[in-house]
Amino acid sequence: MSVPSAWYLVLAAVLFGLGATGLLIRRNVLVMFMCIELMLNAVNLTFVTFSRDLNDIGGQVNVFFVLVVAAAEVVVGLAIIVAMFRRRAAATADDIHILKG
Amino acid sequence: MKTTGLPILNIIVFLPLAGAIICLLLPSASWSSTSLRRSSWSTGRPAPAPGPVSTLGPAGIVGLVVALLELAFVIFLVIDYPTSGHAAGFQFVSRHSWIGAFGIDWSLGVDGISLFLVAMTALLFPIAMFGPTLRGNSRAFMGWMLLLEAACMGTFLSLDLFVFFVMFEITLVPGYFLVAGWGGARRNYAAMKFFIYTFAGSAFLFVAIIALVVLAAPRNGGHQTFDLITLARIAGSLPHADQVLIFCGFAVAFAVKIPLVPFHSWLPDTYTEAPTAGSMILAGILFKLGAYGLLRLGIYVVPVGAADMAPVLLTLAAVGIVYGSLITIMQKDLKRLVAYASIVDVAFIVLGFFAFSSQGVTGGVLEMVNHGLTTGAIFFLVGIVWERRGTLRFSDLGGLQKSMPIMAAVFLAVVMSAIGLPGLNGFVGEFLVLVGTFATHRWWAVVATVAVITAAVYMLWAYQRVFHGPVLNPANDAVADISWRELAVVAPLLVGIVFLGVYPRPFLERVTPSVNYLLDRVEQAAPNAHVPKTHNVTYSLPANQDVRGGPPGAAGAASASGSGGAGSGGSSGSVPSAAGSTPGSATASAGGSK
Amino acid sequence: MLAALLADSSGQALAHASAWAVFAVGAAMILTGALGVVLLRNPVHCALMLVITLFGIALEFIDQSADFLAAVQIIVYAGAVVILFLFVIMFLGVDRKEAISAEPTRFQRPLAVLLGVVALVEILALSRIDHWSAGTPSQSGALSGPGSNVQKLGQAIYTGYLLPFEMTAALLVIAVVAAVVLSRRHQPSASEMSELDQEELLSARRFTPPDQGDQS
Amino acid sequence: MNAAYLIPALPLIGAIVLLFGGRRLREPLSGWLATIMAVGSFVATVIVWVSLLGKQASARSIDKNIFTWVPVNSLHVNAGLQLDPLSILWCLFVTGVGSLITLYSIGYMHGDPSFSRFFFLLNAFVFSMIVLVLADNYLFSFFGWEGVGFCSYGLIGFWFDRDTAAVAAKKAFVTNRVGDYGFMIALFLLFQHFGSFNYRDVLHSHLSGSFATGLALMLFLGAVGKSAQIPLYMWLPDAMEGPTPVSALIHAATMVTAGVYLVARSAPIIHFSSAAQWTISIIGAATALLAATIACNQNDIKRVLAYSTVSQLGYMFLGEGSGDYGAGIYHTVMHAFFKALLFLSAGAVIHALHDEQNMKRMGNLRRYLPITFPAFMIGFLALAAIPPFDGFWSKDAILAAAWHKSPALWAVGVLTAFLTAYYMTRQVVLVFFGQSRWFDHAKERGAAGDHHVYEAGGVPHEAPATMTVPLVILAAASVLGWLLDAPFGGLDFINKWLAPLFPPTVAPAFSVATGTKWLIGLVSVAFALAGLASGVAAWRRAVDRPRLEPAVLEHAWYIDEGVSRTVAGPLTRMANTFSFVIDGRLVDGLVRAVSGSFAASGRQLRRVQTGYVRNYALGISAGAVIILFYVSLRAGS
Repeated sequence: MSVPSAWYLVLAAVLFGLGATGLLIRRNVLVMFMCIELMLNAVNLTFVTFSRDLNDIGGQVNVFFVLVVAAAEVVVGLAIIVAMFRRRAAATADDIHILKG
Repeated sequence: MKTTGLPILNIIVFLPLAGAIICLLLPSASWSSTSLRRSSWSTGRPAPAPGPVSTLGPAGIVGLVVALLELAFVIFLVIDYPTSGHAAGFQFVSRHSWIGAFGIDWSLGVDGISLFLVAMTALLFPIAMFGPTLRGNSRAFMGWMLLLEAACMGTFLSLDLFVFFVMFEITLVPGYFLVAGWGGARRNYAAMKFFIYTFAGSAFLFVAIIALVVLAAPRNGGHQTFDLITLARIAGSLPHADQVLIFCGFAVAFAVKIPLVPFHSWLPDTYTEAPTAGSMILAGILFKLGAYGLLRLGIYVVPVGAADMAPVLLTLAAVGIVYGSLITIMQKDLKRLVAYASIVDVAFIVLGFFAFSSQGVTGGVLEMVNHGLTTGAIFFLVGIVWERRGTLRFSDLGGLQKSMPIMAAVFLAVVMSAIGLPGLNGFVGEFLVLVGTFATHRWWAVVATVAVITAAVYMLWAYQRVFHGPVLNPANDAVADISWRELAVVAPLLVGIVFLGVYPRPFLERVTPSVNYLLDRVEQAAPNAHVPKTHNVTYSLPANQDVRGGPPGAAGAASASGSGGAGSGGSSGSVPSAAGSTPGSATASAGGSK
Repeated sequence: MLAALLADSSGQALAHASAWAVFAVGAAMILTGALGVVLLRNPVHCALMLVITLFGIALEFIDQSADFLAAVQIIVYAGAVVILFLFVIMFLGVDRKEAISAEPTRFQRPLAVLLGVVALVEILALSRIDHWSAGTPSQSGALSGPGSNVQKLGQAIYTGYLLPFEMTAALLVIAVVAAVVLSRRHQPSASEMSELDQEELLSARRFTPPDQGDQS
Repeated sequence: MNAAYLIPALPLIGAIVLLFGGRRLREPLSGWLATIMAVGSFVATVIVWVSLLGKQASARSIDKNIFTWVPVNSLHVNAGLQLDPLSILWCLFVTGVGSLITLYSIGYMHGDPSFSRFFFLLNAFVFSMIVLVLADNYLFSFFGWEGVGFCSYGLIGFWFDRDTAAVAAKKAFVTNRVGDYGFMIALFLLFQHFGSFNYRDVLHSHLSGSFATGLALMLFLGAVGKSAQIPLYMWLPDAMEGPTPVSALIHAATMVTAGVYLVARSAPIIHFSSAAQWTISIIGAATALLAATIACNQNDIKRVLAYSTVSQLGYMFLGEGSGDYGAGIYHTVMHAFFKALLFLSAGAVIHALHDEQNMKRMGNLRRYLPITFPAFMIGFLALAAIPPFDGFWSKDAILAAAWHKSPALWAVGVLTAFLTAYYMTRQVVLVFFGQSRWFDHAKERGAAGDHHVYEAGGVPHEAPATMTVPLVILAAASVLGWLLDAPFGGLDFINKWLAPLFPPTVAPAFSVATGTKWLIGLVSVAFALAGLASGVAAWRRAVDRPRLEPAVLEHAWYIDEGVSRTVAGPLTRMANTFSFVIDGRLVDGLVRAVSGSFAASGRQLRRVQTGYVRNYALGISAGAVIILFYVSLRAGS
């Protein structure tokens, strides 16, 4: 009837991999956040896919919650970034490493 | 099994704890605590020596009252302890379920072995708390000391492995803070070494206890139990290899605590750096926790393992005696020398225990008490020298007898006790250990007896370098002699030293039944352990030895009439060797009846 | 909804083809956008590419009859989150290009790529295995059946998932408060200051004339 | 017979009173207290002795059990007394000589700041010695044995501010402890074999030869330490650092004879082992000869006497080893008289010359010391074994026994007798005859600021009465004491008295033909006279005769130095290695290596914590990858 769920899952996996790779290679904190959003969306996609596959509304409910959490996370994260940028002009994640052992 | 209406053992454990809590709640003398924190914690520099604090501040009064009350209770316990032949088992047992799900009980009990360790603890603590001049925060000091006392009492009295372990570990905390808070120049290093080393040893103890409990559970109807007596009953049915491994776990943990060569290297640092009171308690009592654990957990619970490993421990002890003696001789600092000398003394304790003869084990128990008294006194006296002179290096001392004659006399008495002069306590313990060891393990005893010579060498050499000789250093010329207060503080220890040396019978009468009971267990569990038959063998003793303790005149008359002709018979054939039924059997049969 | 519409009117084949078409378009948007986010240097461009991805995701949601989620996706993500990103970028003025080639740790980038690839391979390998959907049937309600998607979703959220839902509300409030606190430019009170700062402050006060000190 | 308790109790009470109240009693009250206690003990001993005399010879034993000392199962040791002929004999001369010397000390120690301490130690010593001899078992004897060792330590180091005294005290104690090692091993053997330490149990058993040899040799090792025999004799000459009464009492008359007592007491053990008997007699003879050669060349008046004591103790052991315990004990008693006399006289000389001990700085003192001089001469003649003084008779008995054992031992004994006469003559000539050499040295010392010297006209003065009275009594004893066991006229009191203790089974009677006895006596007298004559000839005129004073003898054959070089040196080095290399570096080093390895691994692992968020993210994703890998493996299978 429609596209087999495996395709969606592969697509989500690729998206997740891209997001993860981006998180690891980018140094701009904002872009790192965006990569996290990519990964969250990949997960959302699998949720919806499984929801359809298993004929269960629960997957979609979870997506809803993920959306909320992602929004909250973005809000707090961006606030942190703003506070951080106030203190020092440097923008990259690598400039902050005082937790070095 | 004797019980009284008064839960006396619980009182003995909880009274110091309550005292510690009260000390904690007292308002702090803020100036002293801040100065202490500033100087010793934040910076590594030595404290600028806050002046001596009057020990009779509010905390001091609480400490004194609690410690003396505790002593009173313990004296009551010792007096109340039954001396008859039935006294081999645990007395005054108090048992309450604590953590029922794991079979953990709060159970306390005392037998002849722990009785005098408790007594010594109760005696030594007030002396250590109020003898040496205290510098620094008295509130914290009293609190830690009382906590330490409670933990030591708990360790000696516990009949539950969990309680034992908890108490055993709790002692480390006050020990650490006493060394780190009131110690010498390298106190932080010493305290850390002490804590980590012994704590690492305790890991083995923990594993051994858990292993024992878990392995014993299926044989106890599936119920886990930490009860000492139950475990001791079950442990015999465990596989042989398991028992040996469990014993090894115990042995390693306690060998570190005791400490047995080669696990001793934390000791000299700790004892040298500890404050006087800390050294007294550490050496006098904390050593004994290990030795007591070896006896109570090692030999009592897993006798098979103990019998299997006895040659190893005997060898370590004999090596420790010789090795420790050699090292002690060359020390250049009085306190360090005394610390090393302790290694030799505790090696004697271990030697006696693992000889598995009643003389050896009894001697070992006596040696534990002896060492507490002697070392407590010696560290106290060393502390006095330190306070007066500010140095303990032999090269700085010498000729002190000129300005402090009474001190020299007291010191000599204690030194002679450490050397093992008959008439003082050291000899009785040492002799019993050696004679007991000789009976079962001859060559170990022959090696260990070398300490008779070496102890004289290092102790007298030290004494000579401190008190004898011309006064070469003008600072030694006008040193204040021991004060009346200090003399009064050390007097109880001296009385104990002399009393146990001259008349150890009250002590031995209470210890021997418990030791016999213990050795019976070893004998039954490990028939190959070469336990000499203590009960059946009664040696030829003349009839007059049955007369004990009575008025001298009566005894004399009895002996004169009973055996007048035996000694000077002249005809060598008259050997009263057949008269064997009477004498030692009164005490010996005590253990047999169990 | 579109897919359902197509399926109703034109039969299986058309519905099939249209579903594939939607999927392909969505996938293309997603991948393009994701690659753009990862590879573009300018954060503003990255944010815009993120929008493309989010639209693609919304398409895939529609393709799987998650209509409400698709709407929320566009409203919340594209409408709020990305705008917030852009707002921050503009607000802070950090829209300069990032020197992607500069790396403090040598192994970071190759390892990251490698890990990404390996992870991808592993996920794909996993997806080739059929055991992954062998869970117990759900309790939260069937997806198919009568009623609209929104209705069913609402029913699930306000009945079975009520407590999590309320907790998300609390979470959002907390996040708002946190954002306010974090981004507020505050004067530290004395108790928050380090010892050094306090001493500086005290010495500064000591040397200011009394009238000025009162004002401060 | 409760006087038995008084024998040890009185000196004990005296010691306790002096220990706690001595500083308040002060001089001379504490001295008199100690003397009274010692005399009281002597009187009590005499009372017991008399009561024993009234009994049958076989029933002469009183047992007193004071209390149970150490009861542990089969080990049951009483603090008990056994008053039998042997112990009472020892007790008599210990308390008797002890009383005299305590009395003498009141004068000798006059003005010493630690007056009371001295008398405390003297009384404690007498108590310990009494316990040693009166105890009814080996362990309680060991109590006294160590007690006398302790008192000896305290008294040798009495003048503790002299380095030499402090070192000598320590040396004495430690050397004694080496002997005690043997004693303790013997105690262990006794317990293991008999289960008892009581003399009456132990001494009436039949023993196998090898066990008896081991036991006897271990006991003898104890005796060797206490009685300063080869190889443990070095402490006794050094012990002369103590005050002279101490040298007289402890290091000549009583304590050093404890070894003789122990061997005599253990005779029923020793007789099972001929090896032990031979060892005892050979060591005795060798010590006698060695010490006599060294004594020939000492310049310190007390060291000569000390080596002489060692030598005479060797005689005693020679006698005991040869099986004639009576002779050994006889000599012990005689020696107690005349050696105490000699030491006290020497003390009077030293006192007169204000602590001058070098014989080369004396001379011509016979004119100044009218009582000391004859007393010393009597002691000299007794020691040199000139008949009819004490030493001759007892030494003659020993030599007869040695002849019976082996002519070689006898020859050594006779040679020693010659040397004894020689070195004692040298001493007498140097001290009392010739020219007054002390005067020059006194002037030197006066010039050096020692104004104390010879204030009274620069002339040595005789000692006060408290010192001379004991001299007179001991001199009388040295002249007449031999009658206690004279070998004729039924005067052999000591032999008869001790007969029950040494029955023929223990000490087989032997008879030396009367003619041989005469011959032995004449030969020894001849040798003694020859020694005397050669001494006079050599030292009448000259003070320094380098050819007769080789350095090797002055340094006591370099044995002390040799021992320090070959034994003490390496031992010290080994101990040093142990304490600072093995213990400090190896044992503690291992501990520190373990802790160091933790610290080092921590330092290395710390570098993982870069502080870069993205590195952590890398770590997280690596973990995720690993988990995924695991899951896919599990799922695939």
